[in-house]
Amino acid sequence: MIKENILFLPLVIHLFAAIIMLFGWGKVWFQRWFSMGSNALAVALSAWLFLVVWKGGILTAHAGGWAPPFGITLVADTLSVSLVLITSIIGLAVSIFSAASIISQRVKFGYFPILQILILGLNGAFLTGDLFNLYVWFEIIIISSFVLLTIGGERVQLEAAVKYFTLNMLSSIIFLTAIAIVYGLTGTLNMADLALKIPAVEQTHLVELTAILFLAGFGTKAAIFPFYFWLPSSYHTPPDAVSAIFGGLLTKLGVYAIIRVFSLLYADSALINEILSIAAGCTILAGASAAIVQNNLRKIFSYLIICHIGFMIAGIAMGSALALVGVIFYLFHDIVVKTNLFMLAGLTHRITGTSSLRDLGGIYDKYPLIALLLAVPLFSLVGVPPLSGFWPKLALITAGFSDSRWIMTGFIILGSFLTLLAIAKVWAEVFWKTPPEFSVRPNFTFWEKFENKRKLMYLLPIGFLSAISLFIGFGAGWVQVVAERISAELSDTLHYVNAVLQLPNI
Amino acid sequence: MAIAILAGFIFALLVPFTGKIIHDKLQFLPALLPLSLFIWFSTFLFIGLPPSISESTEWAFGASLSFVCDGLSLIFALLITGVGVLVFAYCATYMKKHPYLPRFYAYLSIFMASMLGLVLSGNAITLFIFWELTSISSFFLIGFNNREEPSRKSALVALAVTGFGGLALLAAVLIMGYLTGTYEISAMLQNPEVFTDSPYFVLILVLILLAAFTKSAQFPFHFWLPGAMKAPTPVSTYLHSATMVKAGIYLLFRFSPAFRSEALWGELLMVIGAITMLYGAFHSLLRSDLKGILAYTTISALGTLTFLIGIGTELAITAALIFVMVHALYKAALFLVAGIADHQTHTRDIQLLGGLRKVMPLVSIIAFVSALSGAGIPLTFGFIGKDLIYESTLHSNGSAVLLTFIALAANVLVGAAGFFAGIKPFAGKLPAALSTTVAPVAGLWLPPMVLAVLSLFFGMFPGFLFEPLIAPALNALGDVAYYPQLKLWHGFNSVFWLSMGTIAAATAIYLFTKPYMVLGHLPAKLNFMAPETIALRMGKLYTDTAVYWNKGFQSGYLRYYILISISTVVALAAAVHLPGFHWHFELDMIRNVTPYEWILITILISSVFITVLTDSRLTAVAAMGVIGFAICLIFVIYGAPDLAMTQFSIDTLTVILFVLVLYKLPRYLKLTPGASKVRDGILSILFGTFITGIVLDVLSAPKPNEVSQFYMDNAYLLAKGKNVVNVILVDFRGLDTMIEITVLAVAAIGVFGLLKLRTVKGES
Amino acid sequence: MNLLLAIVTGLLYAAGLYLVLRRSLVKLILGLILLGNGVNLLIFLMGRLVKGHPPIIADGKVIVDGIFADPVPQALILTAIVISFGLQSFAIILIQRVYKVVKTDDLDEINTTDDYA
Amino acid sequence: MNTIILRTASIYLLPLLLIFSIFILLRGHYLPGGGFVGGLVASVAFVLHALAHGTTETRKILGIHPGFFIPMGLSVSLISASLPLYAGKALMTGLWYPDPIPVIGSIGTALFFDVGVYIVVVGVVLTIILSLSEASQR
Amino acid sequence: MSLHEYLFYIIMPILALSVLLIFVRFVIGPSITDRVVALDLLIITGMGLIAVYSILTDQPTFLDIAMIFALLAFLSSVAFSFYLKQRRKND
Amino acid sequence: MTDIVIAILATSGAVFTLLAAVGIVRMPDLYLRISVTTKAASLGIGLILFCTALYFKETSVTTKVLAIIFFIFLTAPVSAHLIGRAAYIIGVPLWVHTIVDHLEGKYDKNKNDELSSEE
Amino acid sequence: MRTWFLLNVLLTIVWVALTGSYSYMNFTFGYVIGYGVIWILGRRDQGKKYVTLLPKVVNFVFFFLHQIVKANLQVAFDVITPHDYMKPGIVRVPLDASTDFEITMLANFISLTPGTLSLDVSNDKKVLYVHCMYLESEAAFVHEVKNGFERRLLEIMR
Ligand code: NA
Ligand code: NA
Repeated sequence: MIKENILFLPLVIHLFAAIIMLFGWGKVWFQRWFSMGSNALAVALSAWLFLVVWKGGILTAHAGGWAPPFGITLVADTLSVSLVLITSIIGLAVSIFSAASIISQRVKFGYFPILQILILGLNGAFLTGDLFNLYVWFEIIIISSFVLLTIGGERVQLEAAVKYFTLNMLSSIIFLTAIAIVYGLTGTLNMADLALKIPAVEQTHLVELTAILFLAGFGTKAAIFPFYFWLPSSYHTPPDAVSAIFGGLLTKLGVYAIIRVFSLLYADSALINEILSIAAGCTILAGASAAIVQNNLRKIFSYLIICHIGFMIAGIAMGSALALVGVIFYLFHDIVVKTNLFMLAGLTHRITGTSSLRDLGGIYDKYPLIALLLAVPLFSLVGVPPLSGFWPKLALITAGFSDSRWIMTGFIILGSFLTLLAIAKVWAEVFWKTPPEFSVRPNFTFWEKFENKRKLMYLLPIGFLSAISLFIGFGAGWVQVVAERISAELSDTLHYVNAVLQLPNI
Repeated sequence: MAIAILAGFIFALLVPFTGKIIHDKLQFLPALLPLSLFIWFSTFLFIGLPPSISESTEWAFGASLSFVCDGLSLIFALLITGVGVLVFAYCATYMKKHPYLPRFYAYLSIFMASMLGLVLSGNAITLFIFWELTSISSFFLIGFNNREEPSRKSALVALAVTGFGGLALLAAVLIMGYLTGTYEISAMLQNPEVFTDSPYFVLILVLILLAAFTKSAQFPFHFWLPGAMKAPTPVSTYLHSATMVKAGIYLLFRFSPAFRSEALWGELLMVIGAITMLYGAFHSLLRSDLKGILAYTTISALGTLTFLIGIGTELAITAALIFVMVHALYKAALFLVAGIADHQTHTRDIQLLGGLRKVMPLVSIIAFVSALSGAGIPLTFGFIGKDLIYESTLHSNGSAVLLTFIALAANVLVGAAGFFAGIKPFAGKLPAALSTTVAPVAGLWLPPMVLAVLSLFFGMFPGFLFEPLIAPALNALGDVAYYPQLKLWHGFNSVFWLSMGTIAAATAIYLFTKPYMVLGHLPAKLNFMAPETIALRMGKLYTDTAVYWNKGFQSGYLRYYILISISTVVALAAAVHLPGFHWHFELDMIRNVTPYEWILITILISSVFITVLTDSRLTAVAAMGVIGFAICLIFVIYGAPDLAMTQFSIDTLTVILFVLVLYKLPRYLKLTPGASKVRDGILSILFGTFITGIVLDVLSAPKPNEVSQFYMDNAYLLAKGKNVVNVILVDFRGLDTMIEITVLAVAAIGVFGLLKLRTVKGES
Repeated sequence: MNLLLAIVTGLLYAAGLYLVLRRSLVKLILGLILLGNGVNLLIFLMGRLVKGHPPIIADGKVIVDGIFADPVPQALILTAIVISFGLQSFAIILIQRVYKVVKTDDLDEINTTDDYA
Repeated sequence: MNTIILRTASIYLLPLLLIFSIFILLRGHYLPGGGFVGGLVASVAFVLHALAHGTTETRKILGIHPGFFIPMGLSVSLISASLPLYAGKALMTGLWYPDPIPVIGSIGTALFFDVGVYIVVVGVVLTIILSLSEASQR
Repeated sequence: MSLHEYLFYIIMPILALSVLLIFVRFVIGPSITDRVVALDLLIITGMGLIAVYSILTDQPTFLDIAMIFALLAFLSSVAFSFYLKQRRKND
Repeated sequence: MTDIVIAILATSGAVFTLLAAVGIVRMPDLYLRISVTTKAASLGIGLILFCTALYFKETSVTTKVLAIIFFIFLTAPVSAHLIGRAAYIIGVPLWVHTIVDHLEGKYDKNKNDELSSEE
Repeated sequence: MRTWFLLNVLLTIVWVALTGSYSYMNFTFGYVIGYGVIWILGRRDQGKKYVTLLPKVVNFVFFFLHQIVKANLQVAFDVITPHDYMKPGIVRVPLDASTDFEITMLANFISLTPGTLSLDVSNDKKVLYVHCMYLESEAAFVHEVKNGFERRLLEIMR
């Protein structure tokens, strides 16, 4: 097998897994174990791919064997493979968590195959070098997330799905409109090719227009202001494992798309940076403020997602190398931590039978070790130094000062402060407080009733991701090296273009 | 040195797993940790500070694990570990029965390690990291009695204030790092002109002061400290009196060499310090809760320290350094004594306490000594401190009289408060309620005893301190010119009379007034303008606004979400598009349109209107069918047979789905009021017009055909197909199709689940 | 014809948006479908109109001579149509379920998930 | 539906449409058509049958659950897409039998890919519509 | 006048006019069944248009679309009538 | 020669179609509209399709045309029947001048899909 | 009968394969030849019915075309003239056709003829309800249907 074909593996593995699980329709145990197994394999393959790219530089593969820009090219630069690796890790964690927490009825209706397909979509979106193909990956992510969101068909899920679906469809339509216009102007869809052709387009106002449309399209996925409304109205409704993978990865995909498309197609557009700055400020403020006043654990986390997306957008708007390092670092940290937080919410829900801050409590007294475990993601999120959230913020704030982006930096600091308050409140309410009493729920299996194996499967992924968070925090130097390389790659558009179009390096 | 810091963290990780042992057999084991550290740091006193105690490991983003132990650090390190030993030992008895003792030790040792890290850090970012860790461990310790609402609230308030300050410190550090290009503190401060001359100087200054003031409970950020007294008494002793609150003071010390030259620095510190010390002192007299009194006197003392650093002369700095130690010794002792009183009598109200000297004479002596030290009675360490304070105020350039007066006033009040806290519970008669009180075990009174003894010892032999401690610290701060004489007796100079006056006035207040009874109601009365109230009210205002804003934006009404999103897109896009858009109508544009095309377009447009305007859902669906049909014919006319087929099949299937679903749904209702119809209509028309404009604009531009030409040329030769569209679908862009069918598969599974899956209610 | 189709495209977008802004779930879906049609037409137009020359290689030939309709937008639309079909069919079933569970198709009453819990 | 006219007609329509669908599928590489439209026509045939005779009858004719077609089709497509990987080529690279045959054109992986598409479409449409009409009969 | 011109100038307009007339019925209704019938007829007439257009452009391949049209027109009629009765049942 | 045949066939086809179109607009009730349109249009379109077969003179085209015509003639009456029947069931009114209605009251009120048996 | 038809088709295929020409004319020619062979071989026994079928089918086709054209013209006249000559009504036609296939064929042919529309068949398949556009008398119409379409159809099919 030729080396480039490694690139296909993170995709093919998940699709094959999904298909095989579809053949095993309804076989709950098979699906659980097979899913975990294939996710574990995917982690190994992604790690392999990461190492190959880390050593050998940008790797491209051409589906169908057609030279770019004629076929669909998959491009693995460091950013892509890092995200694929993280996605695989998250996938494994969520798979294990799902095996423990998703009831067999849902498993019988295709939960795991769709989870695999969602991960497939994410990997595909991270790897593709083709604009329209990106759209297609986006769609598969939408549909699978949509199905995961509604699976079980409870009232809140359905209501949430209506909003989720509509706003995401609108964003898809805007995205597609933008792709069409870009095609109408350049006649090509390959992003590397576009990087060469877009600057040559004479109607710059149309080019800027497409930038705005892309921004709106990706901005909705990323949940930036004022396109984020779907997120807080839906993320708290599906099963916790689903919230976990949504919260960790879906919005980050939007951020990835913004980084990718804007660094290649619209590098250094002052207008876009201006818009992004304003959006970032508003996003941070909106997310953080709402997080402070919410009373549902998962809603708080949902709004915090928005707030922290604002951090990343702020970094993108700054655009300096250091800011990008911060953004990338934040991206890595945030994916791990947010996933973990929603699993945490799942665990607390399992223990107490509720997600409302008013009724939650007592975990610190009753399950101190669990509380200790859960403290890791919570305080990583806050960015308590030297945990993982601290470093990227450090980079972002430094970058903000170096570029004299005072207001935006102020917003980042403010956002951090409000995050701190929100999480401290969560800690006090969920962990410290003595709950009124653990709610009584028929048909609900409380944590105490679980056998140890199932408890372990709940705790294992949380511990796993906490360990990764700790690694990101204490091994920040290593992550910094990766992020710096990514930042350098992103700034060097020509290098990317040459690698994809296989032009001789100048 | 890194190991010294790490030891605390490692201990914290291990201690929760020790189980019962820590409660009985090995109860004094934890104290060995600070003890060994204290001994280690003490060796520096004798072998001197080797110049090369600086270790550096790069971490990330300019943070490095570099630790420097200079004189200033050493004073604090000794305080931290020294008081640490006593507090740990005290806890072994005081908290013996507490079920959470292991985690208590864990927090405490994390705190100690962080605090050590803070004072030893040679790198500004590392300093910040430890700074934050002290705040966090303080949060956990204040909220240690986690089941009590006030504890949790106080913990939150403390974290909010110190966290806020922490971020200010971060910002300050980062700006300074950016300006100087390094985060190594020594290098950073080497050329202070770099930032004192920069336009950001005031900003940096303000940020640093914010950090220091919040941490060290300066007015108006002081209010978290009395709340922090919800923590167990050893914690109050250690964190909120002796060490953590001095982190801000440490910071001021650390940065003062760089900023001292700027007048603003000194002025701000003096003003805030003065206000804080008076405010704290006055308030301390109004409290009857032992810990409350001690908290406010601590605030006052912290104000004094700030005030002294603000004066900034070598003498003042020396005074501040000494006073750090003085305060640590007597205040820690008083706190521990208060703890004993609480522990033995279960009350801390001085109005209820009295006559305890009969039950615990030893403790009463300790308290007495400490209170005297606090008031600055000669022969106690406090006298040395007071002495130096008056000397610095008197020798300050500028308004020496005013400063001295302020210091005097504060000292009088604090001294009296010290008496109320240290003497009142032991004096007088033993109230009946306390008749069953028994003497504390040695584990409780030994630690304060050590402190009291030290207060006396240093009071009598202050000279011991200078060579090994004060001189290196002054050295570290760049002050070498003037060594004040540390001695007990200076003669009957003005300083002496001031000290005497202080003592006399304080004694008078203690003997002849009961301000906590007379004026005890004042704090409650003035609560509305207390900084805490204002801060909380601002917080409330903010959360109310947030709720309002959140309800406005996240209203739950989907159409507003859409309205906001799309309006934004249209507005932004129009803003960039319109300036470059020029278009004019030519008849040629429609001259070649054939009649059947006209008819098609007519049908298409009318059907769109029918879909929008009809009252019948089924008509709308049928009209959608017509739209699909017309579009399909357009595709046929313009050479897209595959599209026509697919579009039409899909349209029909969609119609069928609709039809199968529709009869379960209610009929259309007239729901929307006219005004919003107009609004939506206008937005929609704008949106549509805008799209039309874009399309025409793009169509007027040339389009490169390289890619399509490649497909046309190679579809057969390379991909063996003649229907180029199909070849693109299954070959050139086959990946798209692979995903597309996966999308379909997922949709089908989803539909199947929606229709068939019913979860048990309640389970999720 | 460019002009007319551009207007039609705009009209489809406008009508789609207008319907999406109504309160009825059914109208919501209809609006999304209209928007989808609008996008398809827009993509089609972006390939530039060519009348009567489908991109099919005639019998006995190996390449297409002369002018031809751009096949790329056609392929893109095909993919997009199919994908939106998947999504739409799911959405259609969804509204049925929503109605069954929530007992209304008024979108204004479907907002419990944004309540303060 | 309870009308023998439709029922009888649909019995004859079913094989006719299936043949037509396969025709559309196979010639897609040369002329308009292909797996997707072919699959749609095939599913329309079954849908008609289901509307006329009820879903139970149609399921009997299908023999297996229509959902089962989905993984079948997906695996046909995916296998023909990934076969080139074993041949050391990129995913989805066309592998062709050298000589073209009439009507269909060349035989190659792309054709099998399209067959997979066909099967998936049949599975998807039938799953959706049959489940829906079953649900609505309840 | 060549055959192409005849078809283009005479037949196409007649068919297009028919389409328009049928559409008029679609618009005026009044019952939903009228619209369904009109839609059905519209599609059938569309097949005629396509057939003529395939002669005009010399593209027999368009006839496949006509086939699909016929098939789907039938399907939608069946579905609509199914719906109409179901609705009645559930009223 | 073929051209003339094609022209004639096309003309008659177009005329029949137009007739159907006029008919659907003019006829007073739904049943009459169905009666008029379905067959006229089927015939007209059949004729036009036949033109294409004649024009292209290719086996494949001819087969296809025959298949389509066969299909139309198979399905048109069925759908006419279905819609007419559905219309009757849901109560679409007959023209006021309708002289006789033997179906009246034959549909079971409860199971309106069922036409009651004769016995 | 099916056997005989299949035999005929088989013979046609053999003929086409032998001649190697795949044109429509050749198929038709092959069918005619095969038909002739069957006529020769089987005219005395069961084959007889099959052999006599073709003329009947041809007969029916012409009858049907005649009906269609006649009715179309009638309808056309009505449509283009302003006055309405219609006398519509729904008539109950008792059926001799008994199998589903027969009934369906009959109903469809009736529907295909302009001016008449099969509305429904009773549940016991004994009655066909036909909507008729020009209803002079019910009996005449029923007779016309039964003797026209039904008889001819059943002749072929039975
Ligand atoms: Na954070
Ligand atoms: Na195709």
